[in-house]
Amino acid sequence: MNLKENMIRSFFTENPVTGLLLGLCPTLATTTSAENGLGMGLATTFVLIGSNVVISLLRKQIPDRVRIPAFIVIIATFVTIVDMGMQATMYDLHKTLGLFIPLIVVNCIILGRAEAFASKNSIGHSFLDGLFMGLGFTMSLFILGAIREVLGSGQIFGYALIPADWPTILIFVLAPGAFITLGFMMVGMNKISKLLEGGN
Amino acid sequence: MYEILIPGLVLSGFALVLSGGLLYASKKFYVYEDPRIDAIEALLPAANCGGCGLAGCRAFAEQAVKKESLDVICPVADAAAMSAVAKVLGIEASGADKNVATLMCHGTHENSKEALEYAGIEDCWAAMLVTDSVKACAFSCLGLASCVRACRFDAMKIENGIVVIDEEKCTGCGLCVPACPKTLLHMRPQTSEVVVCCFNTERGADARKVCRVACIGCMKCQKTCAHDAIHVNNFLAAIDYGKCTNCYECVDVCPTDSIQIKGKEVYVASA
Amino acid sequence: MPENRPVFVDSSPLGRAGESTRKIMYTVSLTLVPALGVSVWMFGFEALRVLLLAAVFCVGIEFAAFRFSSFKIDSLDGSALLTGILLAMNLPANAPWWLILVGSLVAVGLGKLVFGGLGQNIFNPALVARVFLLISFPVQMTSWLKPGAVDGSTGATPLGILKTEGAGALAQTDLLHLAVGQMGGSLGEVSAIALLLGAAWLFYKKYITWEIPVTFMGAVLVFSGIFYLINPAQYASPLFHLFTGGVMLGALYMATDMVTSPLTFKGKLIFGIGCGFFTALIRLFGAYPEGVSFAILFMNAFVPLLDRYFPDKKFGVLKNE
Amino acid sequence: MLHPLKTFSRGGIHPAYNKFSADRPIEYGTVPERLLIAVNQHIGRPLEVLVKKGEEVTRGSLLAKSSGFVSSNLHAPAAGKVEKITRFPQLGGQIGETIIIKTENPGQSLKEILDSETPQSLRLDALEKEEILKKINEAGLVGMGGAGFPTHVKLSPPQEKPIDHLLINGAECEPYITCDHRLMLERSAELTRGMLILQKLFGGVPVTIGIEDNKPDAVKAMGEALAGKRGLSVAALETKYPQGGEKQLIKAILNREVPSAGLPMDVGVIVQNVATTLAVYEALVYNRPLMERALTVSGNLIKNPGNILLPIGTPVSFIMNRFEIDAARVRLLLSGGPMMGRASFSFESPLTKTSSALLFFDGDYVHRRRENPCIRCGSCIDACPMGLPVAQLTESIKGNLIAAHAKGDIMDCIECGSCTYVCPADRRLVQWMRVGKSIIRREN
Repeated sequence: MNLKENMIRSFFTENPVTGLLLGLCPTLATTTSAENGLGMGLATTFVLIGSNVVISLLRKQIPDRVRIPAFIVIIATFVTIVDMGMQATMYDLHKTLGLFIPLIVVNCIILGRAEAFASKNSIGHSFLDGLFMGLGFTMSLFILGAIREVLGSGQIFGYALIPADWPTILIFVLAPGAFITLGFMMVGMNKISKLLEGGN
Repeated sequence: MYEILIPGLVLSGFALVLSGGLLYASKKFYVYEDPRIDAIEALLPAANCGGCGLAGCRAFAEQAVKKESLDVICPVADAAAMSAVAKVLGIEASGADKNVATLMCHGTHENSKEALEYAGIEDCWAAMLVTDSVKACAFSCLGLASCVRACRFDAMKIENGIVVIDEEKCTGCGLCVPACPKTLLHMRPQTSEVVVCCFNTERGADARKVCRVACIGCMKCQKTCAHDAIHVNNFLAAIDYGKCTNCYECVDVCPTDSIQIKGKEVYVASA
Repeated sequence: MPENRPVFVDSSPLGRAGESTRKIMYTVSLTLVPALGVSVWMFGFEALRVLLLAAVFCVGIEFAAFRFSSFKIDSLDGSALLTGILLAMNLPANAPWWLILVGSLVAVGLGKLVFGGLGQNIFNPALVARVFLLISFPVQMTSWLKPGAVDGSTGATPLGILKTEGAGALAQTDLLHLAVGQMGGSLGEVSAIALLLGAAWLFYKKYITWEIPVTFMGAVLVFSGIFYLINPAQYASPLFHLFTGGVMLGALYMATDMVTSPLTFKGKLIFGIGCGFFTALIRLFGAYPEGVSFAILFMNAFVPLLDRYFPDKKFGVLKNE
Repeated sequence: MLHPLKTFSRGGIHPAYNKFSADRPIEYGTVPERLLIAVNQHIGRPLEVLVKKGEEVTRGSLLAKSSGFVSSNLHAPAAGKVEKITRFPQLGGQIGETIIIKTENPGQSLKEILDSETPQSLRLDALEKEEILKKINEAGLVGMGGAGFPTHVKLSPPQEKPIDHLLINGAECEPYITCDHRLMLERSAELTRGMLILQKLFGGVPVTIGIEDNKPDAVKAMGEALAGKRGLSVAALETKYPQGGEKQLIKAILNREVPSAGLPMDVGVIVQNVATTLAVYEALVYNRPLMERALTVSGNLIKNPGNILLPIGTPVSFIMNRFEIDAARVRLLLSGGPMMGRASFSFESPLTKTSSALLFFDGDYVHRRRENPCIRCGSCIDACPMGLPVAQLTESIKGNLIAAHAKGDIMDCIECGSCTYVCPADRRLVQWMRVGKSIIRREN
């Protein structure tokens, strides 16, 4: 599998959020703004890369029957590192994301890639898979967060785009807005995926 | 230092005890499983999305092996992966003995004029409930796509009033054969290229009246064939694929072009 | 065979009763005219403006959607017009144009087309839009023109007064005034009598049946009545609840929407009771003064289940089987 | 009427009845030049053809023999010579084996033939049950209302299903068709005797003839004919389609519901058509096999609609000549009524034992609108006399996802077509139900 195909796959056709619909809990809960989405995405990316590499490294050693507990231990380790690291360096963001950082442990996308890819492929490939999948995830969360922030509060990264007395569509910062936006994002991503597949 | 050492030691201890438990469980509860289940699971996308209606990829593999068929397909995997799965199951015989679906009709709009105005439901069985004869020829392919809907591999489509089969995509699963109310579909070895594209058992003159490429039972092919592979019964020629050598002699002598050469290249050229 | 043949083949029956989707949609739209007339009488030109904008936006959006996509459905079958009128009836008379535009987009786009168009939607499109707008723009959606006010002054709906000031503040309201429509509210909420008049024609044409309206209103009466009997000082009378807000509009036009209501007899009864119960619940104890739209949307979600688990009695199936 | 008319409890529709030929007496037809006799005109096992090409046949000679219990003999309606036996388009739209007979005396009036046949004296109390059934079987009687189920089978219920009531179906709820109406008017005495024979068959159980009240003259005529006959009665029914459906008729007259997937005999009832009852009378009194039938010729293309008695096997073109129908204008030829009848594609197709009407329509009558999305209005469910959730069932059939529990429902459909008739979205509901039935039958 070449690099370009791999990228297209991770970003569009098999994008964790819009293609596979994995990891929806943090996706819906933390994307009230572009910044939150970006932060959550990058934290997940880090865990994804780390766990993919380590699991790929140990794939011959871990017996097939006990792979799940082993994967979880590895993933939990990286999540703890991210949690501590963010607490130390980005305290505000850490506070807004709250519980959702530790919850990365049970994010389907990470265990999913470990199971579907890292446990079967070489370290290099697993690293790239983790990187691209993580970036695909980040991209989706960022777009989702940005749309919701613009529509719901008229801002992007905290900078006001419209005059303060203009009304904003409040529903987009609430939970229903997340579902609605995700739905339309999936429409768009599917369309792009179709175009890309047709173009190949 | 103790802060990390103690949980480490505790965890290691747990790991030892629990892995002993796992070891015991794996011996005690060992069940033989068909190795094909693992083989198929490895071919699936491992997304465990449940899109097939079953509880994950493993369940899909188990059912496929149990039923020895692919009546449920994975909506995520591509056609190549599914035919690989079919290969594991032994449904699709690869290479030389691959069977493909074949239509025994060439009643396109030009060849067999539509005699009636059928305004009913777009489904061959529905049309058959109304009349035996939507086209002039009562044996003709109706072109209402019941077989196309039965095909799981996107290998069929309706073109110019009859169904056209993509023999590359066809896996030989045979699901389309019972879907045809006119029993116009059958399976033939892909290597056998000569096909009688007609199912009309009427007398030659009557058959000719309703379709330009009908088999009129003139016996020319039977007389020409040097391999005893083609016989006319009931005013209709039938090929014994076991004996046919693809010499194309019968194709050349057929006065109505009802004997045709099937295969991708030829079809594209004539389309 | 001879030259002439009867060439048309189709399976029976060959005749039709002569009803059509278009006819139903336009008839329902027409029966809303009396209620709209009262609104125009109460709120003046503003009401007409809201109505026209909503109708034009909804039909235009649906037309554009079909024009620029692969959908092959009759865009002028009247369903978009009906959605537009019902949306207008759910808006305050002083709704700004952009509010109506957003509402139309949500109603036709999010409420209907994303589900696959007419007949496929789970929720009533006009109500989806109303709730969307209510949550997104609470200020604009709850500033009501005072009936008969020419100066554009705004006031609260009777239900709003009830929520903020309690039942005591309603002492001087006259039920007759409420029934005729002399109160603040969205276009379709004002006149109960005009709505009943229009719905009578629908009953006559059998486009709606008695089950849902009767059980809906009955449930509102019963549940609000129980609390009125317990403490008339704190809770408003059941008739007050019946004639204010969207109960009439909801029970006669929204809950009876063919697409989003149950098909079976028992299903309709449960649907109506559920709508009434949740309406009363939200009005009496919820944060919002009005609960009709939430109640109907909530019950809409149960429609497939109701249809499935409360089927009609079939011919030849005994009860104890 | 003081008391409300009897009818079935739910569903039903009121189509335009268009009974133009109600006041036209049944004419006697003539023998056509060629008779094309479809071999299989009944439900059940296919027949065994007895004649060969070139063979001479006389009126009443056996052309094809039943090959089992659920099967029904076939006789030649006129003398002639077998020209050929071939596959030929039938009135139902199908193509089937057909015996073509070149008749000896074309143009001979049926009245002449029928008058020459003399009745034998029949003493009811001397008749044995087996003898009646044997005669009915030999005469090749089938249900003449449209289904074509062999009559002797229907009249031989198993021991464990006692019959306590017989119904004669004179509802004739299909639009246009008037032949049973005319039979009840013109031959009420013979019909009464037919009913007495059937009554005798089941040991004197009550026999009721149900007639829709849009035929008050028939109600009156039958009432007069049945007066004084013990156990025989008339029931006037509300005019509502499908009043003539077996299950609906039983519900209307006796208030009994035939169980789902059951037969009328499960509630102790057997229903016979008016024409069939008359054929029973003729089979016993004249020893006459089923060789001709009365039918209605009507439609929107016809200037003088009427009812006519014709030999079975008469081609449609012969009738068109007689009724002066311009073949060039006919776009749709229906055999049976517009609600349940079948379209045919050839003017040469012959009449069968079950052809109760031939209707000729031009292009204006043809309904070509495409299916629109279902708006869940529930009209189909309200109209369904069987109480089926038609909208949901057809969706599951369309998606090829027939749930196991829905199969019984689909098979319960009586294909009356009320649902399609009322659907505002022009959905072909009953047509899909038929597809669903064919899928389920294929699976079994």
